[in-house]
Amino acid sequence: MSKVRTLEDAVALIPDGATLMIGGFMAVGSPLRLIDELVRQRKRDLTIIANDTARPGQGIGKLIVEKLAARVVASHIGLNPETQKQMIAGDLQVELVPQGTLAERIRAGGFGLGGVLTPTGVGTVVEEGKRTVEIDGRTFLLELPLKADFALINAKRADYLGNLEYALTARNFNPIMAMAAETVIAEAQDIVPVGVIPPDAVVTPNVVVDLLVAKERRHG
Amino acid sequence: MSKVRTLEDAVALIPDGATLMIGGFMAVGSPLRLIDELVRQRKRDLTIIANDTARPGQGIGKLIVEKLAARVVASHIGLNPETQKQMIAGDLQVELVPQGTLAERIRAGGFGLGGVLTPTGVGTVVEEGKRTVEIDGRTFLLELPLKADFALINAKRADYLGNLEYALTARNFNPIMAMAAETVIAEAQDIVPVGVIPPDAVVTPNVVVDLLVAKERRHG
Amino acid sequence: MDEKTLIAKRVALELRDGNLVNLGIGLPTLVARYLPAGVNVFFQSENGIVGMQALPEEGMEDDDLTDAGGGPIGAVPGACAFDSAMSFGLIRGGHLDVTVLGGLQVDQEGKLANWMVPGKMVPGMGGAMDLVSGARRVIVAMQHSAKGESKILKRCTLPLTSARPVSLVVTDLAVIEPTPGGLLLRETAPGVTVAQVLANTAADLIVPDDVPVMPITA
Amino acid sequence: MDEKTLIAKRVALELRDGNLVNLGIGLPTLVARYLPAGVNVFFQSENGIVGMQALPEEGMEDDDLTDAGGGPIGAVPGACAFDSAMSFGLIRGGHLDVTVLGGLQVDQEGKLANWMVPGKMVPGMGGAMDLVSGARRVIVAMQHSAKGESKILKRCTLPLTSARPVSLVVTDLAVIEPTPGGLLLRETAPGVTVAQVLANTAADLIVPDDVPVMPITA
Repeated sequence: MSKVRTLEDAVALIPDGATLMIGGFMAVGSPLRLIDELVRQRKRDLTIIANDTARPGQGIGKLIVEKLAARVVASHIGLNPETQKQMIAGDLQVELVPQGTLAERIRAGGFGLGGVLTPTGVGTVVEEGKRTVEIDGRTFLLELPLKADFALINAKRADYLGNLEYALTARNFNPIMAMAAETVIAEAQDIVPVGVIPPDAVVTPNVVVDLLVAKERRHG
Repeated sequence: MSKVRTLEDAVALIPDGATLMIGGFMAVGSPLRLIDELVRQRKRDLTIIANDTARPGQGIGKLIVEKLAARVVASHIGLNPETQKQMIAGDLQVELVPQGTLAERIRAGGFGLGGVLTPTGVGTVVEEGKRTVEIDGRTFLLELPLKADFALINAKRADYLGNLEYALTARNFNPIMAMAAETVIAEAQDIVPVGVIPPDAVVTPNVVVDLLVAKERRHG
Repeated sequence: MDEKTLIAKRVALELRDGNLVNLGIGLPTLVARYLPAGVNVFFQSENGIVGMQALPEEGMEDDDLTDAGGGPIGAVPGACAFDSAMSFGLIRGGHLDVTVLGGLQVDQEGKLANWMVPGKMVPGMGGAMDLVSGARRVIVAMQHSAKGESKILKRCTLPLTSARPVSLVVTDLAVIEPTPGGLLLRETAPGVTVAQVLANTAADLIVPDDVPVMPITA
Repeated sequence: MDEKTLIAKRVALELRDGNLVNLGIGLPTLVARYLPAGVNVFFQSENGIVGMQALPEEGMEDDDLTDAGGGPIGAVPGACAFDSAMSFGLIRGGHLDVTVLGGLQVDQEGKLANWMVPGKMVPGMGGAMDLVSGARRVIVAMQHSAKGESKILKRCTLPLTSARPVSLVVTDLAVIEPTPGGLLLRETAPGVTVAQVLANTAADLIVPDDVPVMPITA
């Protein structure tokens, strides 16, 4: 049962209105081919869960500029004035989440935990509307898990089974997002035969990856 | 500021009555030299946090047989009849924790989280005496973080700075324990120069490792 | 065919191509031997690997590659290793398709007790509670009775492993599916009558008009 | 020496050999240039690396190795990479010895506001809230005043970054330490009098009899 799909077929599975987790940090480690194909197929009303919205012409920033997102959950939008403009105009709903909390909420979604108890945000506007829990005299915010319909993942290498390996700071949110979505679509810079990536180097196990985007044909 | 210590000096830092996290799963991935040295130096009244107590003559099992432990927090003691015997006799206090909960409690301790919200154990004896939290109509147990005075870690390879790499199923609890203790002491099968372990292969960052046990001299 | 083989063969029919599967120690381990043709699954060992397999032959042991009992195993090409938090993330997070576990008792609501006998056996729950709470499908593989007493009861007398009902119970006599309405008798073992199943079951069973025989051949 | 250099040099004196340090963007980044002799620290970039360093020269960029602003960086031998959950585990779990951050306002209790100006600038908090809540020591490196107004106030008018007080505030005029009793004036900048600091500070300051000058040389 091969997981390999063309870029076009993989993205065609994503309906308008879907909730997407998209890996990357300022576009580094973002699945750039998948993002471009989302734009080409004009998927609309997307909810995007990601660390940031990059810059306007870059990575996730393209989805913002093309007005394909209805909602963004992110820790930082400061380098994309378009995100702020749409937010202030009321065209785009933005939920800002502290970066460490965002990471743990995504992880909780993928790891079957009921939520996250974090000291971050206590006594700030982030606390508004949230439950707090007292533990040993300290106050923690109860932050809820995040899940998505699709996770779009960028890896340095994948093997034919979908085992994924990442490179340096391009790892960032990719491994935790790959655990937290109904359907996980991965694009990889290299695709190698099974066995090439040793077991200890695999960061995302093949069993959570549903689809692998085929490389573009360079010959013929 | 070198982190390297002789086995004897490293273990000498551990006082009687200390709380120790000890990596390993049925002694696989356990720091066997450190355990033997704990026995040799007869450290007493230890609290041991570990997945299991192995078998009587093996790994952590030796600490039990030598009656050096006053308290054990573990998920499984079934293969060490000595643990059960001391527990039933009232000589050893044992807290049994579901394995996934144990892993998350240790991780929460090291990651600065207030606790863990898990569905595991709800409606069982594990729930007794614990708070539950309702989230979206589901019930979760609030399990508290675990921390330790010392974590005793086994790694496949360390570099001179203390970056650690693990092998296959010998990884188990080691990486999360290395985050959750005041002082982290690591023994490694191989110790290699800085730069030999590539950044993406490092599982435990050098900055959390306090001491590295020197290899035994083979020559001279 | 002995009873354990029968149970293992029947459980194996529940596995689907591509499944991630965790087999408990003892009887469940046998299931790996009887995968139907064309069904390739990945076996997880909760001590930190996906892609475990039996050791190919003696002399090939790796001290750093063992199952949850500490015994040496092998690994398939494409196996991957990880820490205990990740291993139970796979289990608790719903990524594990099937777990097959032994059982001491199953009750009328499908709840399982399989981790302790107060005063006698207190081994600890290990990964069992997480497996039963988290796996997509929980299959109990066990003898129908022990020492002449049914292990399928109106109510478990032993401490529960989880408040969540299991998905299927496969015994040497029958296949039983816990449903919201009660325990449904799905199949009988070859040569076993419905009456025999009922006689050996202390819980109420819902018995459909037609109860097929397990599709097991030698 | 310009004001930013002065601040960066003074902050650098707070770092200890072996520290794990996270520098915010802007002014704090300059601190890396002024490490005292014999002090070797590891710099974390919260997007997933310990051991970042400036890019050695142009043409050596790696697309997969950047700082939290997306700019290319280098890495020291012994660097290690990890995911975002681990990166903030290091921060929140107390493994990060020092974070140096810019500030918009600091109040009398030592609380920092540095992530938004309602109606004007809503960039998101990024990692700032976790850094201020989790790092062992939080050092604010900022100009003492902006547009003639003191940034050290009785009470922040901007939304707080954390309810936890910071450890130290280093400005172009002074070093100020938040204590349970209030803001303690620890040092003045070279050529700056205590009176000047007081005149430029909207919060109350505790002024000891002896206030030394920052030990900074050109």
